[in-house]
Amino acid sequence: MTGSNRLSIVAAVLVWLARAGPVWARGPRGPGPADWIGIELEAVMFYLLGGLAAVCAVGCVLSSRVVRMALFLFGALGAVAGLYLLLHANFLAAIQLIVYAGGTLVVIIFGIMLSSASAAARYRARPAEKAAGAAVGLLLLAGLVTAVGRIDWSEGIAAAPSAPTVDGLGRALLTTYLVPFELSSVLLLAVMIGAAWLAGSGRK
Amino acid sequence: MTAMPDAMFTSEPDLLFDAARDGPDGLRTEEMLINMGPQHPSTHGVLRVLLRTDGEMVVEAVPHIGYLHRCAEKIGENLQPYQFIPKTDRMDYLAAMNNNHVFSLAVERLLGVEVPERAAYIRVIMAELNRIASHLVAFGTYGLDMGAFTAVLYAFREREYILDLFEAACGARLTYSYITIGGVTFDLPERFIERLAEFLDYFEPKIDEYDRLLSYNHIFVKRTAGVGVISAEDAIAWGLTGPCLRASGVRWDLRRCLPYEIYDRFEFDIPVGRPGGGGIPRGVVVGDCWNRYFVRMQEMRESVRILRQCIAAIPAGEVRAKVPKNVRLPADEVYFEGENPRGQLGFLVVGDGSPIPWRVKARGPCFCNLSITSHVCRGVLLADVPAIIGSIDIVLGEVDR
Amino acid sequence: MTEFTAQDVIRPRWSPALRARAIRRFMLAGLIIMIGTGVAAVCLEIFGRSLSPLWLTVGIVLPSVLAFGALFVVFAITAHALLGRLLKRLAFVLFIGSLAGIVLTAWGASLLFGLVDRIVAARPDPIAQTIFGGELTTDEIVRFFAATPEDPKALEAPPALEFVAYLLWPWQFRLLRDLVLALVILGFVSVTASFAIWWERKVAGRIQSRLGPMRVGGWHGWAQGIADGLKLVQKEDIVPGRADGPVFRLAPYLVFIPVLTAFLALPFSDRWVLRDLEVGLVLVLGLLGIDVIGVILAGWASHNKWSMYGALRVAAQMVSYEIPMGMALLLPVMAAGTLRPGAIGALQSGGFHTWLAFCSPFLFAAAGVYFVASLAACKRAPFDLPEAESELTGGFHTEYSGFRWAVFFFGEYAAMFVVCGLAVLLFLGAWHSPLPASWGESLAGGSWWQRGLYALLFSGPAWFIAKTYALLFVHIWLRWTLPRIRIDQVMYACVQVMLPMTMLLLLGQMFWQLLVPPDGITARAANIVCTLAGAAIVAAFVGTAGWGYLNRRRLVGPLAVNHLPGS
Amino acid sequence: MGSITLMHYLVLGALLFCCGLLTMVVKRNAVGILIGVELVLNAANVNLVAFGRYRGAGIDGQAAALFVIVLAAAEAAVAIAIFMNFYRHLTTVDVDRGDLLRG
Repeated sequence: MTGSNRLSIVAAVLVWLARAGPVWARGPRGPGPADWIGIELEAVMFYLLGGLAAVCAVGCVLSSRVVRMALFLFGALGAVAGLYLLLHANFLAAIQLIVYAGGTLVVIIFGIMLSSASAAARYRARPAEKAAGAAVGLLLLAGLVTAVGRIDWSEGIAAAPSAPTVDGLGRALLTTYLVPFELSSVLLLAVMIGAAWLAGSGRK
Repeated sequence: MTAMPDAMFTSEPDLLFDAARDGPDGLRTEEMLINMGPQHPSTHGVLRVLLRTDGEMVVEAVPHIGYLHRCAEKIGENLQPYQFIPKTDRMDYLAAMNNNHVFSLAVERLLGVEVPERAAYIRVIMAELNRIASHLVAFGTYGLDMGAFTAVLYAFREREYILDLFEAACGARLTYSYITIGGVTFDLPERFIERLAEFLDYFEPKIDEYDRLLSYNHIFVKRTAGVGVISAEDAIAWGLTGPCLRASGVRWDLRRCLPYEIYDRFEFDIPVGRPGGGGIPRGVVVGDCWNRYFVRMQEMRESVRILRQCIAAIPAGEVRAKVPKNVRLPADEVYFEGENPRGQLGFLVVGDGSPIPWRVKARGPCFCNLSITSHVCRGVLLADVPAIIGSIDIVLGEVDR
Repeated sequence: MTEFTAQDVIRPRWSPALRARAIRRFMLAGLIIMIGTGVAAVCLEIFGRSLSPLWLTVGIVLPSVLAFGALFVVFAITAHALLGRLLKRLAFVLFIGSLAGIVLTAWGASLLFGLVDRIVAARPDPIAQTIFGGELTTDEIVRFFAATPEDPKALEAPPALEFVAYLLWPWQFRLLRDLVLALVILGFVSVTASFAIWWERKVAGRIQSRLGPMRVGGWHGWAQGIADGLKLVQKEDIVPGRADGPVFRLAPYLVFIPVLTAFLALPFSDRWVLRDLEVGLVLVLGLLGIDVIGVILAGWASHNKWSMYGALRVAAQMVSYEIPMGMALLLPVMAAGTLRPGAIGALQSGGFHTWLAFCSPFLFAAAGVYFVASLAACKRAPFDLPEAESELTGGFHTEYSGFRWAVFFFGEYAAMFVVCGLAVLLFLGAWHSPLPASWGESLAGGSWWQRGLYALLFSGPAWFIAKTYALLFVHIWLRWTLPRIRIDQVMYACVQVMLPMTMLLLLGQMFWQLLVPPDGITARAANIVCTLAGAAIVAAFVGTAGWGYLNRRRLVGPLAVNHLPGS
Repeated sequence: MGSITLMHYLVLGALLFCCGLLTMVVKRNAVGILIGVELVLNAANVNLVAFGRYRGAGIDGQAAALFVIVLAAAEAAVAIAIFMNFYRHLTTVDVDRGDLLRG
């Protein structure tokens, strides 16, 4: 008996084990797993990332320590970056990570440095205040969701743009959006000078 | 640590806890109290430095000592002098030979004992070898304080060989009790002088290697030049001795200025701190950390010079004067100071006619040198504190005694 | 009330009682999973659902594997003494086997992917791959193999082929592919970290004229990294009493996971890359920025003033050095005109002189600036202020111990690999050898050994990894040579030296690209000069290192050599 | 593109917006208020990008979002500078204490 024969017998036994009996019988293909599960990566990822963003946003409202709040903010921003990826805005996702990683960092630092002493006088809300806040927030949310839900968004859905976003974005910034682009650079310069002056205005 | 004395700080004694004050740019900042030590890598033992910091700036640094206090002086008043010699080993345990030497000399002056010629040479050899070993440790650990990890391994590699020589002479590698009252305990073993010469030939080029590795390293110079400057007046006023004093530009070395033993027979220079330029890196100021470090490097070369002269001139003969074990100390007092690697070690021995001294008092160089820490560590950066403490080169065994 | 004795403190944690309990639990788990599998099989039978391979995998095969795994653990615990001896003897074999396994897994997986892709492409109506929605059936796979152009009737497939079809079927799902590749990357990072730990200690030893680890594993202590890891995993995980527990526990993962994710876009060669994203470079930079947040939170949550210092230092340092680092990265991006790592790498295939660092003097300088900035971004000496031992007693990780501390260091070594990999990718020819790839074109499409030769000689992941490790060596070398810089000097060097320098370089490169024609005499001369300078640096480095190694005994000196064991 | 529609993103954006707004209202720490503002801006960004993708606006949504990110960075820089001044005067960043109406 040759080696390959022996191998094929072993394989056959394995296949038979895997397909023995009526259950394993190869019938006509029933509803496939894809149809049965009925969800795709996009939906799974949306619910995962959106859920993370929502939880983190709620955490921002509820936590009382600044550093925790900044951590929640970072979680929400990271989740939103993931959502940008889902929306095929790759460049925006990467920029979100870079800018907000640095931004959150600075917020954490200032949170630590500016509120260490006043943390002793931490504000404790009364239950009534909490309830009022929650009610206002929920009302606002309900209103917004109703407003969004009233409009039928299904019309006019365009084909997914598959053009490379970095290229397109770069071209758009230097053509269509040239004026805002330049304005924003001027704004950044002004902000830099202004912030430096404000922060150093106590200097004698 | 429960109750901190009010007099802990020289300024604002009532502010024991984090205190707000106006910073240099008008922003009200909060100071932080932070304990450097007693368990800290760069306090070289169990020193605790209480820092009051304003961000990275150190507003005030107060050393707290005493974690290693072992009543050495009190023990000295209950033992005969030759019994006390092992206790001197444990004071500055990196320079035990020098401690033995100074205490023996003090007691010999009290008793009026004359040391044989060969014993005097052996003593100088041991003292200078131990000076090199001690400076090697200072060099290596200073590298560690600065974040250069390699220097310490090189330093300990060479120090091992010195310890081998000591081991051959007396059987111990750290606490020797080799130099004793009236001379040394044993004569030198066979081939000791040859091995010593071999070591010196090997060691001298290594100092250039250390200079290339660390002394003239750009980052190292940037970290130490102009940091922790001690003026000559301050150094004298605070009682600094040894390399710390010489780095401030004061040419004071007891081996030359008040020669003891046979130091007047040797030719050697007293290295002092020098300003930048002419081979010295730019930015270096007399009395800064770099000079304190570099004076030690040069002293190693000088010690090698002395050792070579010793090898050339060592005579044969007795190694120990006849001193009876139960000798009665005369009712007199003697204070003797010798030049140790870290500065002047002084012993006050008072006899009252009995074999046990009435009073033994040590003047430790590390203790006095350390006292200037709080004066220098004012308004420096946090990273400069290890640089300054390391450059003062303390051994807590002697600070606390 | 029982008396508390010293025995309670020093009692080994692996006591017989514990052992018996572990055996019981694992047996129980295995049995429960087995019963669950049986019930699942019966349920499927009752409901008459025909069994697709996915259900077979998820419902029957995976639980069976789990159950057998649990039972194997029971066996391992029971035969612990025997296995321990075996493991010790087979350690080297296992390690090499795992290395080979990682490579083979990646290679085999890509082979399988390619096969499945071919089958999918051969369909009359090609389908898009989705996560769950593969529409390929096993029949199609069988038919693909059985049907040759000459013999299209061969539908009666031999059973072995059907088995192969079942094996191939799952690979049409991207989720599975990504999972396998993620495992490969995790394995690679683990091997890199454990190798780098050993290597760092060996290099440190050589630099300090000692031997370094020599015991664990036999040959030159090769298993030291693994042993360190095992030790750290076994140590107690301490959370300080007044620390912010959740944040303290989270922080190491915030350091490690972003760096691991950065491997997503890091190409090891034109084909060995998980996702060749068009924004790959920006993404890697962003991910490297995130691990700073983990470090800061670690320092803050430790409730230790030294850790706090470390955290604030790391914040200042990272925020500053990310700017020169990112701007230095912009130069090759400008030269290449793309952010896609694969495209940048493909540009540099024409040999040593086409590597981007040698294309213009500005790029040459930018390579140096980037390397210094990347040292700072990895918190490596001489920029290791956040964890400065002699000042901050360890800085942000003072309070960490055991596994979490190990995670920090895995993250650090992985980050070192990523920044060095970026330098190699952007400046030093990515995965190409110094020889022009065009010389080996005839090999590239040949048989398997010709392709292997091509990968070894001209371009392949081996070159990328080798060059990255060469830069990693420079990181290690600097760490054991240079003293540490002070915080004000760090900030000065960044804000007043490197930032203006990178701005000027950026400006210069811009004008260079605008004004200097790429085939003109200036460009060629600059290329030649930079290439020669680069070659001189490499030659000087290799020459010095080789000379030092050959003369190591004489350089150390006779006395120290006589002290070495065996001399 | 399957089950996830523009509606989903808009609802998520609304949620983020509400949380951001609540954070701004509830917190008395100035840094907390800044965090709320960032959340609100991000909610807007999610909507912009989602509209850009689902309503065929092409690259416009992303460009607008990019400008929002730039503005958010600028706003944070100025805000933190103001907080520093605030802290300098009042030794706190509790905004309820900032009712002096003088320098």
